[in-house]
Amino acid sequence: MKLELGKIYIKDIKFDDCQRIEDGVLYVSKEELTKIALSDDHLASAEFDIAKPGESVRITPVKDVIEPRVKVEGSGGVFPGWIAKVDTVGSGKTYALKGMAVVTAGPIVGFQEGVIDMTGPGADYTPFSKTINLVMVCKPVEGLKQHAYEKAVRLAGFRVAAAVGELARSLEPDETEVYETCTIKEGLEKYPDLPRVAYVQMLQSQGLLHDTYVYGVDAKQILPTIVSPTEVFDGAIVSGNCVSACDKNPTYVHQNNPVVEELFKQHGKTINFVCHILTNENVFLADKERSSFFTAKICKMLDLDGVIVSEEGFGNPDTDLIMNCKKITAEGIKTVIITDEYAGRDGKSQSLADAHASADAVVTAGNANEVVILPKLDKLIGTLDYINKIAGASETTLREDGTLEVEIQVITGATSEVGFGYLSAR
Amino acid sequence: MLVIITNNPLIQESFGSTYTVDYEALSYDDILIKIRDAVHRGASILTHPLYGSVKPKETPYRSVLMEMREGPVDMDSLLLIEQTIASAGKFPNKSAGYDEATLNDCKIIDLSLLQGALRSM
Amino acid sequence: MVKEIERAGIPVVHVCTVTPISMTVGANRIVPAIAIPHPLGNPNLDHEEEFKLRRKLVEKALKALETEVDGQTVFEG
Amino acid sequence: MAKIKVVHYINQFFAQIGGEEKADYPAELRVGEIIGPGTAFESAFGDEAEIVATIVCGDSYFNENIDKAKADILEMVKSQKPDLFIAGPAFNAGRYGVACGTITDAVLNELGIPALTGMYEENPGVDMFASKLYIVSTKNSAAGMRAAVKKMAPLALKLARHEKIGASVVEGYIPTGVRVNFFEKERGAKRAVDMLLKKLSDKPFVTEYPMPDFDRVAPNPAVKDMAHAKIALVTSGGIVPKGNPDHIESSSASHYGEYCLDGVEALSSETYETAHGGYDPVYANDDPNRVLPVDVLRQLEKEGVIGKLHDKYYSTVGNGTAVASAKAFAAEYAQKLLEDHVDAVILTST
Repeated sequence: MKLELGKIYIKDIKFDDCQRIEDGVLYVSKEELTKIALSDDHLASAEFDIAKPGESVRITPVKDVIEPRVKVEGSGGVFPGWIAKVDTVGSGKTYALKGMAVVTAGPIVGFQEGVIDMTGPGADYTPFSKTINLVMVCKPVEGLKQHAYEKAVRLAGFRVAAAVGELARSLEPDETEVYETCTIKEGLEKYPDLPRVAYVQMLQSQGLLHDTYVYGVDAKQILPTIVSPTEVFDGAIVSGNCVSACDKNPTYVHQNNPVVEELFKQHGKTINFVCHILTNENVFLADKERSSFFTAKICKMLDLDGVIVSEEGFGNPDTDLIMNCKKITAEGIKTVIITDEYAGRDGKSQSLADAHASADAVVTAGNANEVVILPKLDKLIGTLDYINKIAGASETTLREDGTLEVEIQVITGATSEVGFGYLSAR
Repeated sequence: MLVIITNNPLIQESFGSTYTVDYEALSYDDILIKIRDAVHRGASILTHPLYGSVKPKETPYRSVLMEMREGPVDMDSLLLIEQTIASAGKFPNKSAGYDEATLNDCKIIDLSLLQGALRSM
Repeated sequence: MVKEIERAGIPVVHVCTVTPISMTVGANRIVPAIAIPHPLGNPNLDHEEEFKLRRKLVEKALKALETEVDGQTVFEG
Repeated sequence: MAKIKVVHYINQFFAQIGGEEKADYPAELRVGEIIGPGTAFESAFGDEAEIVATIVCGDSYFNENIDKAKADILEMVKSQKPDLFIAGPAFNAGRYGVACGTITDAVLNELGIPALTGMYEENPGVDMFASKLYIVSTKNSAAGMRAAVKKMAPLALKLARHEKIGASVVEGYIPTGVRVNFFEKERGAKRAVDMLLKKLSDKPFVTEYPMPDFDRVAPNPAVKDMAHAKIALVTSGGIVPKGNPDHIESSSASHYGEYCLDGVEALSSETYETAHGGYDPVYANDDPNRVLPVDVLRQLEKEGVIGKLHDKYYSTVGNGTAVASAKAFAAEYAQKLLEDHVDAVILTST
């Protein structure tokens, strides 16, 4: 499969009645966007705002972050199974609006985390302090159940991102990157001497607010499967995950999966990037066993020499991670795993909930329990309700001078377990 | 015998007719200890007690499906519950200040996560 | 713990209920015990019976200490 | 701002007194002198700090008179009221490393003065002190002096100023087991791919999170003569005298208890209990012999099956049933058992 990814750099976002992209400036109409967001009658209101890097702005609680993209050539469309009908994506031509993101915010449940600071120490921890953010805060109609509310906001985010992406359809990209994968046989013929490598991505799939979707299918219902690594660039995987702000993968991170990107950089040079394997993280222990056996079997059947396994979320996924690592290694395949740590505020506790000697090559995205003080910022998009609520109930406090003492786990993307960020620990 | 050990009253309401539900109004820590003691007597854990990425004690509720047995210790279950208790120890209790609505959110998420697991049985 | 004693040059037998854990922590001579809350006892027996049971286990532990082993060995039955 | 006052500790060799033949040189305080590696530190400090005194002590002297040497040196340090204490670096010199670790630990924990040492990663002092101290990682010989001082001096100044200490890879110290965050130059995904490429080509790579210890120790030879053997009891099941006099914690205890069994024929619920929080304590409290079988061993002792039950037992509390933790203090009481000529140990776990 061959995908050309055209990048259009967005330098600024402005509100304007006439929606367009001109000289790198995105003009969007609040009225138009509101109409698109509220086409779902579960939502009562949608407010739009813009947050730029360096501004004294805090966005919280963040639900999802999405990069606007548009499919200009090839089968299918962006977000298959949601916005576009189900058709195989990952080939042809796609344009992405770089340097910006659509951020959906607002509390789905009362204890939701997810902080993006556009300046100050908090900004160092989140990748989304570097993007110009078009923020959408939705409110549900009265009496809407949590499940329906989560879905309504999730889909509103995709609709808005797709509509914004559509504005780029007739533009010339500033830069184009070409990604090409081969079939099994082609790969063997083309790169007979290169090690065969795949990426095993574990998807959070436990239930309400913990779900990930593949072509519209709830990942807890899949058996491990393979996709072309180019498919994620068109939004084949989307996030329905609202908790574990620091180490969940927002849709943006799926669209820009850094492991896929880095493996492509080596593809044809030092490795043959064979495919992208998707597996899940279910609650039922028998599911964990089954999924890890399937994953190891797929790795074996593809005659892989090496894999990178990435985790998503806290706690029980450590069990899946270690099972995957152990079983894949047992097939004689070299394995590197990416995780983050919960080593306690003092850094002294056992970091993972599980361990095995086969996990001898670990990349860590840092200790999520580390405490930071976030300064008071001038403007708030969303609500501080959650943080206020827990004030006094724990050491995590909204302090008298308006600063916040929080563990970095509340910061969106702080300890990305697909290695999106630079944070680590020793 | 399959038993759901829980401190979430909603589980009793929703699953009480189809499963044996052992509900007790215990704290997060105490419900884990109850599970641990059952494992020490020979019970097996069928659903991961650290389910959900809502951090320990950010929700007060835990519900775990178990196969109740007396006899030799199931090693996997033992490791699982001990790792869970160790992990929970790293987190401060945040849920003490929650209002009714938030507690209700916690109950519903807990229910949803268990439902997801039971569906695949 | 068991490894540090062994490392110091003293033979050690690990009387432990969950033998796989004992394997994981690196014990070389392992004797399976009764149950986690009462490794060398059984509250369902009367005092005399329970003492006998305990004595049997300790004798088995001593036997293990008197046995040369190559690597990790569980002394069953 | 006033200069930071530093006291520097070195051995007889680096003080240019002599080699092994002078290793019995007793501890000596030289006020106002800067000796050997001290000059390298002095120039690295610039205007920030100055060495006000150097303490010289022979390695054999220190290790053979450890209590006295430690006490004397602490007095010497105290007399100078320094803001900072530096020992070594000891490179791969074993006894020097142990001396540097011991005295740095004492200055830090008993005097409360910021303290730092440096040594090669395989120096036995590292095993003993890495979890308690900042030990800068050095080369294995004095040829690495310049590089060592270059890392030690800035870290020492940070410690003296009570600044936040970064991760081990950033500051150059040997990992202490405490996890510290820092920002890498490459993102995580790139680091993972780089690590995989190394692993695929069988090149050395360094994991960013070492798994807990999975090493193995070979079994010791069997006990030949049980009838004359001294057997000791050790437990991770937390059996302690009633009231838990040493306050052993209920999980992952940070210390152990040493208790006398002299004249104890059997444990009873009146005099012993469990401090372990990892299992239902009812059965152990009811009859502590169920965890620590003193009653049976006394009987076997009388019958001559074993020579003697050691008159001390050691007790601690593991993390749940995982007795892997507690490595450091297990090594400590293992030494005591050795000194007391114990022939074999029965370790009971719950």
